[in-house]
Amino acid sequence: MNSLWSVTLATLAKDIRLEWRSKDALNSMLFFSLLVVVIFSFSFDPLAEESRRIAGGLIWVAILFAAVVALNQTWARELRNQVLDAYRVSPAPANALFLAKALGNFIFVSVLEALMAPLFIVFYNLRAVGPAWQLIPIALLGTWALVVNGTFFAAMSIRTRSREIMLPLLLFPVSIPAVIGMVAGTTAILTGDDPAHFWIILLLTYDVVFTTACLALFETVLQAE
Amino acid sequence: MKRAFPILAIVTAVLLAYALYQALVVAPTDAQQGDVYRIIYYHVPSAWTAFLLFFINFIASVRYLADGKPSTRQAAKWIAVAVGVAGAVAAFVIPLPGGIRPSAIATTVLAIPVFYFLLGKYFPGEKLDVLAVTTAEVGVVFCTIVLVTGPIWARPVWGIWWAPGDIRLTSTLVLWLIYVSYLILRRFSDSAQTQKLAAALAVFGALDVPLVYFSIWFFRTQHPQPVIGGGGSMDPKMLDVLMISWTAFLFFAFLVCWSRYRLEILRREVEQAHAMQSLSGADSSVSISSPAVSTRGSQ
Amino acid sequence: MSIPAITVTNVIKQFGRFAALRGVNAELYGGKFYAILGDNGAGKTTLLRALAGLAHPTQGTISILGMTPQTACCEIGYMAHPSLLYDEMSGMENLRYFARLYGIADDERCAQVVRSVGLDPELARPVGQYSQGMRQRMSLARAILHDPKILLLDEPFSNVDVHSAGEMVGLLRAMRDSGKTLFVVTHQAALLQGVADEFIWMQAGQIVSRTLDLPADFTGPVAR
Amino acid sequence: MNAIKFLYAAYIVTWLIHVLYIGTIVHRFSRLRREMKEFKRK
Repeated sequence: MNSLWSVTLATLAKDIRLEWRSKDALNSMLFFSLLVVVIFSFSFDPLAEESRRIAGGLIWVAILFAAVVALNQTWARELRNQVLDAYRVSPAPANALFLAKALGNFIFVSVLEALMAPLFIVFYNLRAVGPAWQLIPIALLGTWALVVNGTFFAAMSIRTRSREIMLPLLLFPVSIPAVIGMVAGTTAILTGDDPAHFWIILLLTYDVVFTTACLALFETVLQAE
Repeated sequence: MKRAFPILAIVTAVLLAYALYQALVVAPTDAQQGDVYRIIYYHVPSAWTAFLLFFINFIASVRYLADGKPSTRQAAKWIAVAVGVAGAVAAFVIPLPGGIRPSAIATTVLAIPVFYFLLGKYFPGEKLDVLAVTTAEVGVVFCTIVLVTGPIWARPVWGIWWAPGDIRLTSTLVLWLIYVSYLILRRFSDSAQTQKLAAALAVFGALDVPLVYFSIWFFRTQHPQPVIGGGGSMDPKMLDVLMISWTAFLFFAFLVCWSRYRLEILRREVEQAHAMQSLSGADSSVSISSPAVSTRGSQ
Repeated sequence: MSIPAITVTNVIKQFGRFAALRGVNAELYGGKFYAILGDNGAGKTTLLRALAGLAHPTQGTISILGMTPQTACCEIGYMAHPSLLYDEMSGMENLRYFARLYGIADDERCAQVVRSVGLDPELARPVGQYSQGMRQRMSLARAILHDPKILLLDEPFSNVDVHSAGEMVGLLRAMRDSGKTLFVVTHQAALLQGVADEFIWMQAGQIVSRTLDLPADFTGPVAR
Repeated sequence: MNAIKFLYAAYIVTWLIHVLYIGTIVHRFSRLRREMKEFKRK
């Protein structure tokens, strides 16, 4: 078991080091997220009363699109020199690679969220009527729900012809319950008129179910040739 | 075997005609909605048929994945049985929200091991994947019908084309999206790897269904909206007509699946023939001036 | 050495309608140096990938040291056309990472392997800026990092200058002498004259002939 | 009572979709059978 974690950490450390070394991917994604937020603020008038009610939906749809663009880059580095083959030939477990990539993406998308959320709060001068601390579990569980499936489907779509469009096509339908959970949970807290417990439980269930499914099936997808 | 198809086709035609007659003439007129409610006799059976087909696709995909690796073959059998039994018990123990009858959940979950062993026996190896493709495609056709007849029914009765609050219709939409992405994935990846990838996606799709249902159900309790077909119990006579209609639809779906299944088998034979042709083609081509064949690999 | 290290029994590999391997049969023995020759599209690379466990045969079976290619992965060293290295990391960083995949922790092993392919471990430049020859050597270093019994090398000498190609051939010969089995796909058959124990000719997805050495007047279309 | 129009529309659309789909199956069948015949001749 420890070999799995040591390989996971080694792969994660390698990814973070590479990301830190050439920060171009991170900077371009941060700027992309900023663009998404600004465009949203123009298309949905921040001053109108309804905008405050749908702000929960706006934030998460914006994050969803930024995340998909980021997730498309998950395997870019491995594909450049077919480094995946080197990994597949080694005795290292496939799930270690998956966990490392998923955690890497989780950190990456969380950084994007850390930029986008404050911007939304500023543009829409949001104030949580309900218990604001519950936004944290919703954000964490929701991001993991997108990232774990996104990493899995990104690995699946590198085996198909038109790679960039395949990921959203596979990811969005399956992620609908998670998106509903995030949006409804966030809106419930922002407007404060409903409890958000159910949505947190839903997101937790979603994460458990799909993390297990990903770990069970990643080997099949990685070695499918 | 060959003669069975036309006979079955005739039987299905008769059944469909009879169901149409029942739906339009025999079934009583609904008190509030008048005659337009008769859309239910096409809308609901199509949905049930689609769910059945997607269920078969899910079980076939799980079985295909489990049989792929010898290590998981035995384990999967026991898991299927365990899921069936545990699910059936849980259905009655856990208080089910959303007005779902425990018996419905129990039968569905019990069907998992039953179908698991049935499909394994009658559709060995490669056939499982052919069945998965067939049920997915025909399921999407029936699902499309549900998503088209739904709004056609909602418009005259509630004045709205799309009722987002209706759990069943919205869940069917999400199911439709999942299986369309399944079919797109099959089209976009070349044949060797498609089967495993598609099977994995089918498992994901199926795991998603309960979560979709409950997320929309809870969303609806927070924002109550009209529900197509009403929640209440139906007049028994109407229920009989519904069952007749569903039986006819099942026969029809079986026929369409059978022909799509045979089509897929033929497609794979042609694919194989192409490959074999390139195999045999190799012998006839001019061989390069490779040196004379020498002794086999020396010890 | 009676049992073969690698046994390939009528392997067919289909990509859609095109059959890359069309019924390959071979028995390869431990401690031997096999050179695989053939035109482009003869299926050399596909066979190599199948032996490495990266491509599952549509039909037929492959057994390596009595196991399936996937389970025998600790004993397989694989080198391909692409470098299989991260361009942004230096050679040593790459090896340190891949060593971790094989559970090797000490740097000394990485440095020693880098020196054995004639490169300087202290070279900090990222692999992306290496010359093609250096990149191939580092790729070879990655393939032999965990001291595998079987080496599957896909054109290790292509665009490498004659001098360093000679050195690499010497290195591979030393490995063969130390008991490893080598399976080298190449277009420069002349380089392996007198080194390889057997030349295997492939054409249109099949092994057409196996010779102990190159014919004397060998100027066939294969050698450059 | 234009509501009846919606009833007939729903029924007709249902069969339209089914016939369309069966049409594609028949079309693909004939194309593949023709291809198979070519192989038999070769």
